[in-house]
Amino acid sequence: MSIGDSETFEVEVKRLDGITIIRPMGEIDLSHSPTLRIHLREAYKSKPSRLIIDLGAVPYMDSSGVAILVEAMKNTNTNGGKLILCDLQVKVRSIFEIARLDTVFVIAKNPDDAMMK
Amino acid sequence: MSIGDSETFEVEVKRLDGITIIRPMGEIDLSHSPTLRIHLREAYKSKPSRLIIDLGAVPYMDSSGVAILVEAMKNTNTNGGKLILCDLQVKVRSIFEIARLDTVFVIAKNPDDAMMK
Amino acid sequence: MTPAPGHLHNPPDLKLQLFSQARLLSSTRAMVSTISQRLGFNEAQSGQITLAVDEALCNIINHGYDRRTDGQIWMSIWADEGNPPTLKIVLEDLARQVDPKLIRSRKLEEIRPGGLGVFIIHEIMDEVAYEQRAEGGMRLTMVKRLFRDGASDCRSGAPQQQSDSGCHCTEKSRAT
Amino acid sequence: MTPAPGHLHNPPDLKLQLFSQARLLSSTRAMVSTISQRLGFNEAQSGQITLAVDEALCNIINHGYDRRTDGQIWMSIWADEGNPPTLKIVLEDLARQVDPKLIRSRKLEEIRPGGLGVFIIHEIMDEVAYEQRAEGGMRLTMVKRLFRDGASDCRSGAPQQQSDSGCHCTEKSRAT
Ligand SMILES: Nc1ncnc2c1ncn2[C@@H]1O[C@H](COP(=O)(O)OP(=O)(O)O)[C@@H](O)[C@H]1O
Ligand SMILES: Nc1ncnc2c1ncn2[C@@H]1O[C@H](COP(=O)(O)OP(=O)(O)O)[C@@H](O)[C@H]1O
Repeated sequence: MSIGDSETFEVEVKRLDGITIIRPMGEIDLSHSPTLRIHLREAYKSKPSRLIIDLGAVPYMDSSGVAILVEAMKNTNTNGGKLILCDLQVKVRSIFEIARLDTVFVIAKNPDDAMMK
Repeated sequence: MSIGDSETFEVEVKRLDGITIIRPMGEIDLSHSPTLRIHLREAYKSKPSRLIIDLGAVPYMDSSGVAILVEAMKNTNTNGGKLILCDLQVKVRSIFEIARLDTVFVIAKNPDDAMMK
Repeated sequence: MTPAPGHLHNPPDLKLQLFSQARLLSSTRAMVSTISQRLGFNEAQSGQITLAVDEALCNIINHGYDRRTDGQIWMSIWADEGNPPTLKIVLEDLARQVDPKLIRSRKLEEIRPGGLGVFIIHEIMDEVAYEQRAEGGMRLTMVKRLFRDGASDCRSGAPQQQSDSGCHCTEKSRAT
Repeated sequence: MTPAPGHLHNPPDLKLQLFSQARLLSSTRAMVSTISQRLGFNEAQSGQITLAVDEALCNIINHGYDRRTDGQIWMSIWADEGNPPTLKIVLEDLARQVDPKLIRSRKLEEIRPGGLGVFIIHEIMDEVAYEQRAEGGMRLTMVKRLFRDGASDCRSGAPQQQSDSGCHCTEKSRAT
């Protein structure tokens, strides 16, 4: 589904032995990125060894979303953890490519794959 | 897929022993309904015993589209034929319901079903 | 028409100016659909709101401007997040002025092409009011409120209150 | 900037006035996405155009109006069906006036949050020009042409011509 199909934004958080999986659902734009930021800060404060961000339900992201993911990656790394993005939809992959960040982030196909990386 | 996913409009026509199947693809609004009308006029002029209109690839229809279908139904009936709509998407079904036309048209689930009705 | 909630007297949240061209309708629908969903209307409801606005725009193009493509249309949108969340959409033009009483749908029982647009607009919207603008042209004000209990589904037993009364200003009463 | 095709001097096909509010961005994106696809851009291309416009609007909200929610923004859209089909989008505001030379992205090599919006706009659009409006506020003009042979994909070997030059008016040359 694409722009206009749903206008809600929610974030699902799961934790299991040092691994945190965050699943935002909805468009990550200027109006929704502050909500994601709160969840991500919460997440890397608990110093997970692996912080997986499942973007399978994110049809759109702008640079405010990317900024928050860069911040989360830096902070996770500082704590000795690893941040992994997975299941990027076409438009979301596109912004990472344009910003030359597709090689900076660890990007996995799906959550299972992200557990292995 | 919903509004905004594709902006093209095409019509596919198939004929087999007195049966004509018309498959419009795209939104049937004021800008596209004239194109559909041309195809439908062509179709009922050849006096098919059954004129099936497959709406499976039509995410949206306004009353200009409904008007053309009413016209086509009347003309098909006059020629002794039968007009059958099939595979209506939710939003398209909604306009037939609002206009109380869901009981006036013969509506089938899918093209196979429409062959039987 | 009852006075609109406070917010609705402010300048609109979105104001779109467009030409009377069918090719611009899909972009306009996309905007209306998205703001409706943003306000909390579900996909079916926002689809209906979008249809009503589309029908009103088609009428301005077809009847107001006689299919001329250089007519101007203004669409103002207020998306009020109050209780109930309320969407107000006003369409204005510089087209032919007609007596609002003449803007009415045909009887639904006669099955014939056309004559459904105005009926659809009244069925979907909670308030519909046509008026002549002092500056020339027409103004159509449409209001839709969001009732989460499903009372907002205009289809369920809605009377055909508009089909042959020609009433040009309707407010539906409903249980909240 | 080269003179725009004839049509583009006419009034815009669509002109949207909105407040500097993040909640209105999705409706604006829906409109831009739909008009782009109507002009023939494919889904990926229209997604990129929408992103560029969104980034420009975010910058007006964040930097121009310092996140105030009562600022006004105007978006004018010309959808020229000529050859090549050309989309021109102009954003205007009454926000802080800045030297266009100061609207520049950071170096991409420093990986840090923020500083990507202006780079993305230049990467996606064929022409990007910031200027101060005589009436106050800023004007950003963006042009994107549709090349059906795929030459319009700005990603393929596009030079990082903007990343540290701070150039405020770029026209990409490309093979047609
Ligand atoms: N914006 C308008 N300006 C002038 N007349 C209008 C307008 N909208 C509707 N009407 C009148 O109301 C009638 C009913 O409109 P409608 O129900 O949409 O059916 P149709 O457009 O198929 O005739 C129209 O035929 C027209 O006479
Ligand atoms: N509309 C604008 N008004 C004023 N300054 C702007 C505007 N757009 C961009 N800028 C300036 O350009 C810089 C780069 O913008 P951008 O690349 O979008 O990154 P960010 O917004 O994350 O800082 C901004 O920090 C700001 O100083």
